[in-house]
Amino acid sequence: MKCYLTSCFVGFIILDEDFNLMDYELFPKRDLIKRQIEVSSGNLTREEEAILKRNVKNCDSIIIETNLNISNYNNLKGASKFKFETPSDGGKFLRSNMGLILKETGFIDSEDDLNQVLHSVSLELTNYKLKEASKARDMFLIQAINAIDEIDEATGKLIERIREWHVLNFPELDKIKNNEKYVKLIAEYGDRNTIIENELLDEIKISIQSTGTEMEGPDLEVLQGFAGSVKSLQDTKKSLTDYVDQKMSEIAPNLSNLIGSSLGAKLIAHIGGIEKLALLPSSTIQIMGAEKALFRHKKTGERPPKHGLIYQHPEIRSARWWLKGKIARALAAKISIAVRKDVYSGELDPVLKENFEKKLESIKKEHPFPPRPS
Amino acid sequence: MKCYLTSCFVGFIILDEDFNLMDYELFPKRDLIKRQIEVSSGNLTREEEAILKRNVKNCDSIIIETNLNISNYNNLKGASKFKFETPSDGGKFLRSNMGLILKETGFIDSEDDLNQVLHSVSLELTNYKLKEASKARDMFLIQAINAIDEIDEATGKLIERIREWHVLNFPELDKIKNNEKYVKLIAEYGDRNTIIENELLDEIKISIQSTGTEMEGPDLEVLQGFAGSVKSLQDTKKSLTDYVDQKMSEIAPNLSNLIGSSLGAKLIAHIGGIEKLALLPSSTIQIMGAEKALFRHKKTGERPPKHGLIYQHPEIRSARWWLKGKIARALAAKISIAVRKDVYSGELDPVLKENFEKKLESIKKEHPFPPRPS
Amino acid sequence: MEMTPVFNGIYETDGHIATENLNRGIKVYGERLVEIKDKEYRIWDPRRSKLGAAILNGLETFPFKEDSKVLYLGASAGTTPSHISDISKNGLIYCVEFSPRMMRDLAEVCNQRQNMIPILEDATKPKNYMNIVQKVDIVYSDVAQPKQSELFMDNMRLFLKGDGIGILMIKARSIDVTKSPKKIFKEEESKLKTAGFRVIEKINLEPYEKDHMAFVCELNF
Amino acid sequence: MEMTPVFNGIYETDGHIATENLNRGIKVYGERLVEIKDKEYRIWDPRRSKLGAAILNGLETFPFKEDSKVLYLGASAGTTPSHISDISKNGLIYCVEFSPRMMRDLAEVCNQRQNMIPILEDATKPKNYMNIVQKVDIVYSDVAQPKQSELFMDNMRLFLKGDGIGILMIKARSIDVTKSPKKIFKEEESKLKTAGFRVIEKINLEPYEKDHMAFVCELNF
Repeated sequence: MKCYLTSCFVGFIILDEDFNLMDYELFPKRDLIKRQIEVSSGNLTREEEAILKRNVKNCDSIIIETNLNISNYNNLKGASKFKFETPSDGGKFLRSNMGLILKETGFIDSEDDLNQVLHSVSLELTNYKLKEASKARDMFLIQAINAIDEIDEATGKLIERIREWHVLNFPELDKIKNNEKYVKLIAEYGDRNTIIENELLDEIKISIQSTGTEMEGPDLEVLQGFAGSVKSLQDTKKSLTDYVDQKMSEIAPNLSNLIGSSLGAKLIAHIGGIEKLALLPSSTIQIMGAEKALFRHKKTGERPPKHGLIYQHPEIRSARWWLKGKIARALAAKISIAVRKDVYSGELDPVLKENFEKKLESIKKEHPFPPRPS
Repeated sequence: MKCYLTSCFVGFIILDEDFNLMDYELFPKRDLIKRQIEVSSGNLTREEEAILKRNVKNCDSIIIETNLNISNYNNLKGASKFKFETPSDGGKFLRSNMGLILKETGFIDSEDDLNQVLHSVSLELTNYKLKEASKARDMFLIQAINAIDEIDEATGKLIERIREWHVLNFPELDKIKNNEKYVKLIAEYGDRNTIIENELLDEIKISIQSTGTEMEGPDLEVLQGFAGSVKSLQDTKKSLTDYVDQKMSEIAPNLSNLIGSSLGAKLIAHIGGIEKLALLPSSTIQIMGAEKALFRHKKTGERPPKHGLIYQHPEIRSARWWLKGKIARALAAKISIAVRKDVYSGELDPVLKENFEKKLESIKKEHPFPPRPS
Repeated sequence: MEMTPVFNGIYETDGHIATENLNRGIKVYGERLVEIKDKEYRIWDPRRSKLGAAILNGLETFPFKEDSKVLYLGASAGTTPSHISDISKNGLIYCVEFSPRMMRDLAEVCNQRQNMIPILEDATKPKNYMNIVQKVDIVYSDVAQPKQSELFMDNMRLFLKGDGIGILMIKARSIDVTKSPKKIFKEEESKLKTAGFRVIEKINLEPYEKDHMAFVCELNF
Repeated sequence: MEMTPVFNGIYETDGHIATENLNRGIKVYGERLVEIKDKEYRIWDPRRSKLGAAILNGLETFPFKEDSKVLYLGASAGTTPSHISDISKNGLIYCVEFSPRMMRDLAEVCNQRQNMIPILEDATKPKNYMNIVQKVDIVYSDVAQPKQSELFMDNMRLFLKGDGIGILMIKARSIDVTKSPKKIFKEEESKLKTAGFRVIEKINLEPYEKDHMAFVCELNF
């Protein structure tokens, strides 16, 4: 006798040739969501193993409908009886008569209950997946913002090498301090004559005669190839920056609006996710990134840090010294609100930034002069 | 009256309209080569300034034939009388009658001497330039070998970031430990499904279902672009390695044959040029790169270092501990000979390596056991 | 003002169409709410919903009944599904959407409507939701991607009842920007025919949507 | 064995050509030395020297005299220049070569031959050696690069005497690998004509060199 093993969200069902319910193995009700995820991760569940084990002796062949990789079944007892068909006639029958069968298994009391069960299970599963997706979204953002810093560091060092090398050929070009422009000229044109022919280098006011050594053939090609790959890293940095902007405007529109997407992303990266950031008190946000100084403060009584990562905000960096701490505290408070808005509503509220600007004005107005030494 | 200022390798000549020799200013004979180089670097020589100063009052206009940038002449007295023509009729006359004119200036006694003078000046100038070129060649080599190290370091860090990032999508791929293969897979295919479809990843024996998060669209594109530019750096490293091999086989065939082009190039880079390396005693070569340890030895009486950079040679690295010092000494001696051969003859002498191998054998044979503690 | 029934569950007034709001007082996508004779209606915006556009452009086949089961591919933020939810109030609308961004809004709508089932999955991989979707009366597809016809057919094969109806909204520019829409519609139609589906009706969605065509089809026995 | 004069300074024996060695007992590029009647000859290998190949292929214009001044562009390691040095023994051969690698060998040859002048410069920038090169009777060019005709003409304009002769060895593949050599030769010839030079003779260098052509030309007044 052949039979069908099929499944739906409540567990596994075995139907005989005439689609009568032969056996079933339901997921524990409290583990319904967990099991859906297990199945969709490509794993055999214990329920499927159990029902197969129980029924394999009674059947000549079992037609298995599954979305798993078939190799999962190879090591089970009686594997030689398994056939795989997706969709199978048994599966089709189940999907045409889901209410009836689930009632037979006792999972629901009446066919009318099916819709309600489907609704609540789907919603719960979707919410779980959304949470995972937003964790992943945070993770991508964090990787990207960290990558930008690392690319910056790597290209910085490699460009120094390119400068030291190319200066042999064209010392005058070193006057171009903009690294991107410098690398682009070498990557695109290579030796000094071609650079001079192709670009009007007003910046360096150069005569055709340079004091550098001739560089050509393989000598030039390797250096030019080197510059080309550094240029490609610089381009990657640009696209990562755009990516961070885009992701931040999705994940954290208020935080981005308040302090810019790059600094916002750094705060998120530092703590490991926007939801974690939303749980922090603003006093912690204020000194995030200055953990070492905080530690010293606690241990040795040194002055506590006034600002950590948020020091990168131009309003703090450029503030007069006696205002830095006050502005940092005000900004941290607004950041805290912005992040919570981002996590709990997700809508941009421009008022937040305006409020910070007003606060800034009033701080500056109230403290025009440094405090007297006490 | 107009006149022509032209020049040849002996100095500057002024001819009148009828190409009669009016004036000349010769380079000092001992500075002939130096002046050629000055001129070809695009600099005005004192002789040219002097002859112009002397003649500008006597001429209505001076037709200057020069390969310098015209701006060099702007600040000279009487610059308004200068016209520039290259070649000029005066120059043509000089080049048609060089022997005659040089005899008139007294630079040569007879026209027949010209060939001999040309010959010796050209040879000397060429030898000077060749020397400069080989210095430049050393410099290119040094830049390349340093760049390889720096690219290695940079890609190492960036690949760590790529792994940490891509693991979100495809944790199983992290089992591929070969960085080049890993980066290539991501750069070419990107997400896990495409990688699996395109490559039979026997190494990781993966099921189609992975435990990673879906990654697609911009999330995937930035990471793939990032991997692409790191791959381009890896490719650059390969071409730099080939370049170093090539350069070393030209500059230092014996050194390369003895210890490999990479280690050889590191020695040259460390001291700043192959000619400098050729001047070092072998005891210095032995500990090159261990300068700090040597300094400690001298200052504190710590044990002197047994080997520096040459420790990277597999015969030393893999030697038993009581042989390392002896092998290092023997190798340093052979390196010293190899480098001198490279600098002074430039021909490959395979005997050198054979001798080192024999020496190695005999060291091993003579010291099969560690020395007894004394 | 009066509401005239057009189809089962769809009303017309003053040139607008509307459905009776299942969820009184609650808007889904900023649509207008109108109260007439103790009933609340949601005005169906044809510029926001391709099904709305097709109805206004004279769609004749309208398979949605009060208890229909529907598989809706590309449910987006739930605009059109919510109207279907009004119509098939005792039925079930499986709403498949792959973008978490869209799903966040869609899940909210589903939360308020018992007959809407959210499925955060890729419509090109119907086997991934085989364990929750039943056989349905209608497969409705509005997924803007190159293989839109193929995924529509895959889903029909897996989930459509023998006497069910498929509705496919084709966006020409998603398939190939370089070809003329006319040519694309022809090609997609012939794909459907070759695969054993009969096209009952075709509705151009101009002026509400440019280069869009609604195909209504059924299994060809 | 006997040596029959072919041109001034060139001898023929047994199907080979040769020049009388200016530097007795010394080989330049591994060529065979032959002693006949108290004189030593160097056998000229047409596979190593394009001028040798052109002579064997029937070159008629042979401008090299005992006291010729020659500007030789692309002197390489000195193979061909050394034979010219044998012929124009009381003349002068300016040997321009830009590769330090080649120049190392060339300078060695020049060191042993008083009439060969090494110039480590780029032949595309003739002004850079204007202060050492005199007006010459022959400009000979064998530089394998795309602008080979242009640099040849630039040098002729600057250094060739009014009644001088130019010899240009064209390597088609260096100019454009995608075009047929025939077409390239035609194009290069018309460049010479347009620029005011008259082509006196053309010699294909097969079988010694593939896709090479020797052009002999003079100023066209």
